Amino acid sequence: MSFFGGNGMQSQQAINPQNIAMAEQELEMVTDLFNRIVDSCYTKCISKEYAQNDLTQGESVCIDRCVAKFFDVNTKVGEKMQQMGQQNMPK
Amino acid sequence: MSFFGGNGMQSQQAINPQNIAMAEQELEMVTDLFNRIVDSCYTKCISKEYAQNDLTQGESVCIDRCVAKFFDVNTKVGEKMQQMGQQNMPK
Amino acid sequence: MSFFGGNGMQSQQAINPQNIAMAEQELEMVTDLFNRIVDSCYTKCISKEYAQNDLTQGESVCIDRCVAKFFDVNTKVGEKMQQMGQQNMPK
Amino acid sequence: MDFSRYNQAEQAQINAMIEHKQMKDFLRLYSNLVQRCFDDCANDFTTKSITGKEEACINKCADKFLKHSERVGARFAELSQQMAPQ
Amino acid sequence: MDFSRYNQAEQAQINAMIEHKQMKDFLRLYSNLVQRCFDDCANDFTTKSITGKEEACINKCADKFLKHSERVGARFAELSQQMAPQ
Amino acid sequence: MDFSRYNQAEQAQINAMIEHKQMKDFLRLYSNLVQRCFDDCANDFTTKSITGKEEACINKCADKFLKHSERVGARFAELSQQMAPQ
Repeated sequence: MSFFGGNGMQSQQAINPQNIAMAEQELEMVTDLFNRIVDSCYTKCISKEYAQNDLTQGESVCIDRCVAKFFDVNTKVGEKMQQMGQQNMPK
Repeated sequence: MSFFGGNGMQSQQAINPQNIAMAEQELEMVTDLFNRIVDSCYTKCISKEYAQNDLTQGESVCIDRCVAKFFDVNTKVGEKMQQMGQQNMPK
Repeated sequence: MSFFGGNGMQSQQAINPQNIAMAEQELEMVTDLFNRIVDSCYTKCISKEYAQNDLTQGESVCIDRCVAKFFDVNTKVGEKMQQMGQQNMPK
Repeated sequence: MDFSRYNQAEQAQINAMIEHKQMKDFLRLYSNLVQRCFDDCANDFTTKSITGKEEACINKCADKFLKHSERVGARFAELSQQMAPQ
Repeated sequence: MDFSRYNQAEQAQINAMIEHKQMKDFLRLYSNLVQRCFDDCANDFTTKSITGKEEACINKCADKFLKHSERVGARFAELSQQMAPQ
Repeated sequence: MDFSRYNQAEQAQINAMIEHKQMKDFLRLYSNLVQRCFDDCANDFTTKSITGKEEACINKCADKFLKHSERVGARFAELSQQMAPQ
């Protein structure tokens, strides 16, 4: 949809498709990370008994720590993989 | 592939890309719903012992009810979310 | 990105979009198969105690057999479905 | 799904999209079936070819999975139709 | 995410992309919620309509899931901001 | 996969596609690894930083996961080659 209806300001600037692709990948990664955290922390923290509509105090605290830990693990694994600089995919 | 080889009738009508995008999203949602029902109802209804090639009477009845219930839940949750009209995504 | 910056050789040959679509689908299927094997064989073969950094002898042998079996099952199911030639999707 | 509100050119493009999607869905169904039947049936890793027992299990699993998908598809179509006028 | 290094034309296109993605993410959240609450709450297949007990469970599950997603989103935003300058 | 039946212009486009896909697959492998090792190793939510025990577990899990993927990749390549002429 962004191909149609540009305004005057836009028409004076060139769009570099590589910048758009990079932004798309960044967006994709952030969304994927968010979705995985939602999944994992729901499984770790939320009681399946569904006794009330609100998060309990324990669940809330667990979520906060769970998100922080997931970020931590994400960073640590990223550092580790950068060290190794290896690739493990089928060609 | 639909960009190539239009016939005479088509060339007289304008294609509104927003209509195509809407149809695509509708298709996506219906397929996603179907796939999720296949997964959930398989887990709920099919015995993992695999004693014969056909669905048992019990499995068949379970599938019918399971699909109906999933539709029900889908509708109820949709109504609930419309009431709340809230959005829970990272910006 | 392949739309930009063609060289002389390319400009003399026509690109058939159907060939590209077929190659894309083949690539998609191979990657999907690989990812599913990684997932299933990790669950079947890797001990969750994480006692050391290397794969044990037992884990390595299990992975080799698991990949071979998955290929086997993939082929057998493919033959079976070709025999039946049936389709099970919502229209 | 009812796309009759769109013009013919749009409907032609939507139909091409649906066809493409059906192919993808069929492949997804197939690889789902393979993974599920493998996970449920392959449990003996002392051999690298599937055993007779595993093969029998996979055959039944594949048949059940397809019949299950078919039945879900039939109910799904009925219920979608019922909800359409709302 | 900081896209200020891009020019205005690029940012306009990126914003359109973000908007489109938010719509898709919302639909994904919705169908995840439905499946999870169905899986956790629907266990009685002697009837084809949901029972009162199941409906109560689904209501609580849906509320918890949304509040959970919201809380994760808030923490996620904070932590992303903290990491940005690094 | 053998794309030699396509012309050079098509092959160039297919190669660009493969390169793009490899990048995506690498990111997918990475985020799968993070989630799996988190799920298997992080179990103590009395603290918000990972404990020494959890970190050791994650290190071993990450190593195993990568070696596992590498080994699956090697077997996968061999078996794909064997099946190609059929």
